[in-house]
Amino acid sequence: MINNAYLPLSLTLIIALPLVASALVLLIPTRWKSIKGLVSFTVALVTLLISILIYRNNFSFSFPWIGFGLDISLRLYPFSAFIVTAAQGFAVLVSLFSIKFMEGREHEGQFYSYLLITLGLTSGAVLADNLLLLLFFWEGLLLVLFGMIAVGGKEAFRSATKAFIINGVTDLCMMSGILLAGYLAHTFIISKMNLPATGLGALAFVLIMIGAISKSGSMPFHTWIPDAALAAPLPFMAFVPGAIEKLIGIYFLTRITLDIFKLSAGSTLSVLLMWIGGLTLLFAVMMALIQKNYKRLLSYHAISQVGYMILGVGTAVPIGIIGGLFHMINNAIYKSGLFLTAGSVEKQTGTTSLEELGGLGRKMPITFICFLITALSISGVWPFNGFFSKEYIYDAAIGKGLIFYVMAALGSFFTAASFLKLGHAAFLGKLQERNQKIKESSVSMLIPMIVLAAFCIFFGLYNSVAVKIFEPIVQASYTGKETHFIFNISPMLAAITGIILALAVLNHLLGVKLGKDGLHASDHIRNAPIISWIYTKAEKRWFDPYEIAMKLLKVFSAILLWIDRRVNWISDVFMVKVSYSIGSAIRRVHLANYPVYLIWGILGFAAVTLFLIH
Amino acid sequence: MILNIFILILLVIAALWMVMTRSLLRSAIGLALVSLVLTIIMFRLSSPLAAVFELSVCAGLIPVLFISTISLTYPLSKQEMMEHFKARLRRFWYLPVLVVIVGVILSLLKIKPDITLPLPESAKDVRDVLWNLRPIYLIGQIIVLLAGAFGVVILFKDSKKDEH
Amino acid sequence: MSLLIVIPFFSILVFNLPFLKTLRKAIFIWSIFLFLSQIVLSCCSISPSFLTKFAKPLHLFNFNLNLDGLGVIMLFLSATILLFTLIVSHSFIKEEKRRFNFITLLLFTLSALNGLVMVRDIFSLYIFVEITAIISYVLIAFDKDMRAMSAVFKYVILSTVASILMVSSIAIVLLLTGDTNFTVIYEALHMSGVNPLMMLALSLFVCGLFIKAGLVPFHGWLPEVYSYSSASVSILLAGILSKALGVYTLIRVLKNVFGLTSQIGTILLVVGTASILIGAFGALAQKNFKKMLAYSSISQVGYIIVGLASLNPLGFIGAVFHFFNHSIFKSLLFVNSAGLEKEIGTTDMAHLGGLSKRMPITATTSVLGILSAAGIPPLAGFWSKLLIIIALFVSGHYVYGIIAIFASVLTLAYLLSMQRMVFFGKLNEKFISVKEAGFSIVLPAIILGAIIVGVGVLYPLVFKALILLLA
Amino acid sequence: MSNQVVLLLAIFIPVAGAFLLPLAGAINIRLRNTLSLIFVVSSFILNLLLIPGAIAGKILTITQALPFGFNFSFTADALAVFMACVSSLISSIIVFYSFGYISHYEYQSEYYLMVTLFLGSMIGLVYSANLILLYIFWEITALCSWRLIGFFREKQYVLKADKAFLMTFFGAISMLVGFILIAFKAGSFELSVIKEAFRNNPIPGLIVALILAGILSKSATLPFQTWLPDAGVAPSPVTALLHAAVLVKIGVYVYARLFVATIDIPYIWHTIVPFIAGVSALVAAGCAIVEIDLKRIIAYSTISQIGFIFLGLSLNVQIGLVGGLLYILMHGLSKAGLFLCAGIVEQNTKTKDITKMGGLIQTMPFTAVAFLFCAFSVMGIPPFGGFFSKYMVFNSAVNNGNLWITSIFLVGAFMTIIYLFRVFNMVFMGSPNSPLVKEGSKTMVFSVMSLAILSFFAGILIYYPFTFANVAMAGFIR
Repeated sequence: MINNAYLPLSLTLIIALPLVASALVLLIPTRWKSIKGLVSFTVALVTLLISILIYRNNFSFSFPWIGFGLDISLRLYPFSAFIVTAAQGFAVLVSLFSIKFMEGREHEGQFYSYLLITLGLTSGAVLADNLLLLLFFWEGLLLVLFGMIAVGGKEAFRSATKAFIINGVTDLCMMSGILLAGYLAHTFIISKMNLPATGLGALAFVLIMIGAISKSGSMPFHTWIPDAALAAPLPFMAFVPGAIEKLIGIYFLTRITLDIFKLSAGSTLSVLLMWIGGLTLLFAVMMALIQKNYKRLLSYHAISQVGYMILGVGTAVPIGIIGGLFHMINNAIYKSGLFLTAGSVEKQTGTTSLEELGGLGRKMPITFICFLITALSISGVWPFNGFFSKEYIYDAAIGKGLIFYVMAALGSFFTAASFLKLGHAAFLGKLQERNQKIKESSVSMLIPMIVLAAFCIFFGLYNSVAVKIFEPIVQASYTGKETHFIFNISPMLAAITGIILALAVLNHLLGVKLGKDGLHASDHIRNAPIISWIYTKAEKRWFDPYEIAMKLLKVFSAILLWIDRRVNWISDVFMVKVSYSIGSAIRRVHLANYPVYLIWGILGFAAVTLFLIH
Repeated sequence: MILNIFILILLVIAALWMVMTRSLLRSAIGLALVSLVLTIIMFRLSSPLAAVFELSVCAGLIPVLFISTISLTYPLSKQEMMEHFKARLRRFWYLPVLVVIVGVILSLLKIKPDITLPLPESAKDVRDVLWNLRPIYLIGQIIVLLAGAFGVVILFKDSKKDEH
Repeated sequence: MSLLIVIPFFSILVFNLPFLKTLRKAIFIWSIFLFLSQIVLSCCSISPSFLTKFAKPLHLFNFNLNLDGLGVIMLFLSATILLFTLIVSHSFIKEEKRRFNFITLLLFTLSALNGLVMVRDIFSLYIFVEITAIISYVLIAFDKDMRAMSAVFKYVILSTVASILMVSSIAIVLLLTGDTNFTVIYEALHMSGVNPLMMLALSLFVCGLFIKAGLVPFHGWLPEVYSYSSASVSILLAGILSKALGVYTLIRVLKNVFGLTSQIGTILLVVGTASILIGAFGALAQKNFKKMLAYSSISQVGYIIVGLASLNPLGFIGAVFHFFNHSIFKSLLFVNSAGLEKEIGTTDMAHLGGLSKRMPITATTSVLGILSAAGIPPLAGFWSKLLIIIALFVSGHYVYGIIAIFASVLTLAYLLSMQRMVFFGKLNEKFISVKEAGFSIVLPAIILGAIIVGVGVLYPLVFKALILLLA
Repeated sequence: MSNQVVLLLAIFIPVAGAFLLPLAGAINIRLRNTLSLIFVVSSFILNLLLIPGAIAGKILTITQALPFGFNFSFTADALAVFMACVSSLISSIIVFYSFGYISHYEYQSEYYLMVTLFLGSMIGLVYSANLILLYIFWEITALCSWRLIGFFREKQYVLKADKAFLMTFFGAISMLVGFILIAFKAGSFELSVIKEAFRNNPIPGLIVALILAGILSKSATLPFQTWLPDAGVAPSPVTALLHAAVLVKIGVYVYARLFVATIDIPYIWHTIVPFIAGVSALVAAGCAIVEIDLKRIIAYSTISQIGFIFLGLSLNVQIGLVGGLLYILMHGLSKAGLFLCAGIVEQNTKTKDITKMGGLIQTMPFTAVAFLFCAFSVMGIPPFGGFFSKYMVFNSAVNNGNLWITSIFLVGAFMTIIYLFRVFNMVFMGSPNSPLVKEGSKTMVFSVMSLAILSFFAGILIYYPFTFANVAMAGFIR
């Protein structure tokens, strides 16, 4: 719609506008009630419109910024355009939601400005065609991550630091990976890079992959998300871990697997990816099952859904990749939807721990309905979007190896079970007296939930539309010619998913009967023989790589300090003692009676004469 | 040649005796003895003028001065003298040993003075050498004498004042 | 030239005449005038033209004297150090009588040093060395303090041994060459080639001078004499006396009489480096300020000897320049110690501390002295040490060069510890009432400090003057 | 006025002016403070005047031959002008900061004398083209740092100052021996003559080792690094001046001037130096994680960041050189900021032990934000300047292909993030362990904020320092 002249301007506008607006938001005095929320909402809306307008074009441009390969080059092509628009869409919804939610909380201005900075940097990272520029925007997010979590409250800075350190460390790995890749390919322009995934290339791939999966929050680097869930303000959880991080992380993962390294289907790296995806999937959802807090449960689910996407992309098969990408956008939609429901519950009841919730369905019907839709779509029930993307992933996974399919299936079983438990504990069951007076949350919070629920349904029914969006991406790297993939859901797989869901319902009913109410529905799994040991250890953070790394680091730096003290000992103690002992030896030899001096003199004289004469 | 060596040994013994004797009086006498032996050596080396000066000043004047002042002082008791002797023995026992060692070393060197002794072409008279060729010696001698006298005056003259 | 010896000598006679008692007061002013005129004379005679123009009338008596570059420096140094000793002693010696005696002694030293510097034949060199030695005995024992007496007794024994060595060496030289004039001896010795007797004479003379200079195997007497002699005398001793007797005569004799051969070079190297190291380590463990300075002067004299031993003109210039610098900063440090003795009464560093608050000028000047002694660039000490080190490297003695330069780290160590113990740290309550040393101590300190900084900063001029004088 | 005059003035205004300050101090305090600021700022402006010439690539030389080859010669090429501008900028901020800080203590005129002399000799060293002249300014800085570290006259502190002086003097002596040996081989102390003499043959390893000892002792790298944390006893503008901005950079500059710009060292050294720097970075980062004294932590972090600079300069890769130079600028700015914040915190809470602090962000928001900004720049987080220099240094490490060294420095970078956040949390966040204190004085907070903002804009406007560094380091890779 916009001719090419305006395209460079619009691209820079998408990145620059939110950044400038964020500075503006900080300046607005706190007295004017919710102006900040409105400003961020409008800015997000404007960038959304711009990106929708320029959606169709396939365009890239660059101008030099610094030498040595770091120049600003942005590229708009279907995949990056889609991600940018999706990100802006979520930004609009979350800012709308948080106008009401963040009202009256201190540091509100800071929250909105960080939100806008995140939006700007994400669109910058996605549009960047130069790896270094991507790195620049990517690590910029670190700064904002810390800010947004720390805004949450007094003690929020601990989990903010944890998040910052984990992301900082993995970003540094990614930086060295990028530099290695740039060195091997002699250029940092992504579109021009293609490297063999062997030897140094493999090392580069692994390093970059660490950065990508840690940003998307998968297994080894996930531990900051559950802590942040309690500490950080809820819109942050809905926006960043819920949507944005998944978008960028998986976008970048696909770019390196498809464009830069062109992973072959059976290669070790893709198997590695699939294993990471599978394990994340399984462990995270098992942890989610036993959670007693609405937000922590959702945050663990966010981690497990990433497992699906990584599994999908890891298969390096067209259907798998498209399944993964489709699952990415679906998950973004229903995950942020679920978080928003949690937000409205928290807004009304003031708490998100399941013990104090119950029977809210009658009091907050719309929230309950949106929760129902998003919960069903996340557990992969037929008409909703979760089902189709999971089917594609199952189809690709079963092709690669039964173990992956079994893990995926188990994962969806537990997902369904945990959401049944959550729904039962929060919305059904007996209404607690403290929640008597609550009523439905305000309109401005409900609209985003409803929109997201609608999207779940839309993408469920017209899933072929989504496939058409992702097709050109896969085509460009795989077959190179215009072939249309026709995917049809294999009836056998669909039947198995149906059985799994039924089993989940049965398990839930069994749990309710044993545990007497929705909250303890999962206790029978919790204290099963071996699993309970693992669970108790997990709760005590044994498996948290961050804690292990910190303990190791303490020991390592103690050794280093010892080395430093030894070097100091040499210069402080050893040198001083030696020189003083020699000095006092000379002083002692210096007796007071002169005959000794005389003897020295004569001996000296004898030595000199002997030397001179011979 | 043997005579020279005998006289030299005599000189060394006299010096040692002077240093090691118990009473001050005897060491003053020892000083006179040493200068006497020295004058003999000088005569043998055919430098009469130096020998005469040595005899009159070192053998004569200085020992007389020493003996007169020492005799004025209050003589030490036998027992104190013995202590002094032992103390001195303990401090200087190695002096003779040292002299012997250095003597042995020097003899080992077997310095063969194969130089031809350049006889002084004209036995210049001491007087004109002092006055014409090297007047600086005169000034030097005068300053030395004056400095020595002045030093003694400064250090010891007013010490009497302090006593009473 | 000879007037320089005669005038101070006659002034002693005049002032000591019995009937001229009233004139006694004037001796202080007269001697200051005398020293100042000598300083001015030596400064102007840097340019050779001055000497020829004004030297004529000075030749009243033909004493066969002449003044070369080294002599001019020595004249300047002796005059300045004597001037400062006089000024410092002014506040130390109170009675009229003792002050008069002290000043006459200083005049004696002046005439003796001038004589020593300008003399051209070996026996009169010996005579003037003897005169200075006798006067230094009297000066050291001037305060008749018991420890000073025992120290001077040791010094007398050792320096008489040194004189005996020198006289016997002169006898041998006379035997070999028949004449005592430097140049005559030089030609005669070089014609007759190397013979053991001449070598014996050389070793006798050199060891005599080592004893006088206080280098390592012979340095027994130095620490006690420097630390127990009275404050102003220690300035004179450390500043110029013991160095003039030992080091200057060594340079004169080796350069003009026996000639610097590689054999004597190695001896000097060994003795020099040994004295650098032992001096530095000895000073490190000292608790008394003046004793530490005594050891440090052994070490610095070692540098001069090592500079001389490198046998090339660069080394010679470096050695003489270090001679000059050492006498300046050593007398500065001793002036500071005099200030301490005056105000606090003790130079034992264990009790001192935090004095920079009370005595700022002494503290800053002692910082200047320390840094110049250690050879820190902006100040004079650095340049002379640099020349010596380069000379050592040029003449191929890498090992000695490295030992010498790394010994300056030791020098800095013990001087910094001295500065820390005396001037920095906490001021203990006994010295609250201490105030800055009197004007007569602070003035010399400031002038000496100014000389150090001036020579250090204006190094191009200094180098040109040195090349003019020595090369 | 011609560039020569500007160059000489830039050096000798602070050097000569420093000696006027005690007199001015006797007259009145304000006159002395403003005078010292005028000297430092005027030197900074004069250096700025030299930039256009330097960027155009013109090399300005002044030579005055003196006896024995110790000539009085200066050259102002892009590298020298860059370093001069960096150090004079940071020193002027620090002098401005110390108005507020030093007013509480005595010996102030000695402090101002030494700081101005320090800067003057640093500028002199940067421009000097004769090895002996370079050594003279090198020692004057050691002398000034000795007096500045020993500012508080307690015996313990003076002991630390002496230790620092002795270690740097030991290094300087070995460097002097190296200089003399080079002068023998090349025939003169002039850098230009040396450059010609060693045009194609690298110099023997012994000389490199000797000079390296001096450089390592001055820039506090592994074998000689213990004096830097001990020098934390000095007043904090001094530690900022010494550790962050100027003193440690001298060693790095001489490495760049000698072993990069003038002589090419044998190839083995291009792996030894980064290895030493790597180990030193690791050890220092380890100590910083465990240490509890605020100043010592930041000092250890300086040692570790110096390791990064050496990595950049020593890998013989063009981007590494430019990265190393940029790193000097970025690290100088941000580390000076960290130290000055530490100064404010330490002066108000009267303690250096971070376990006793906490929750200071409530009462000292500006200092906390400035500290965070500077910490981000040291960690290398994008919008700040530190990111670009760190990325370039890592790029050179990767290009050099030595994976061991890259991994050592990667771990070092991880630890940097961890210990900086540990300090930030223990000092500013969390529940207060001791009564909260009010913000520092106006001048101090202003200078700290200006340093934080400078390191932020150094990141945004990276183009200008980058081009300057690029010109400075052009043509040194043979």
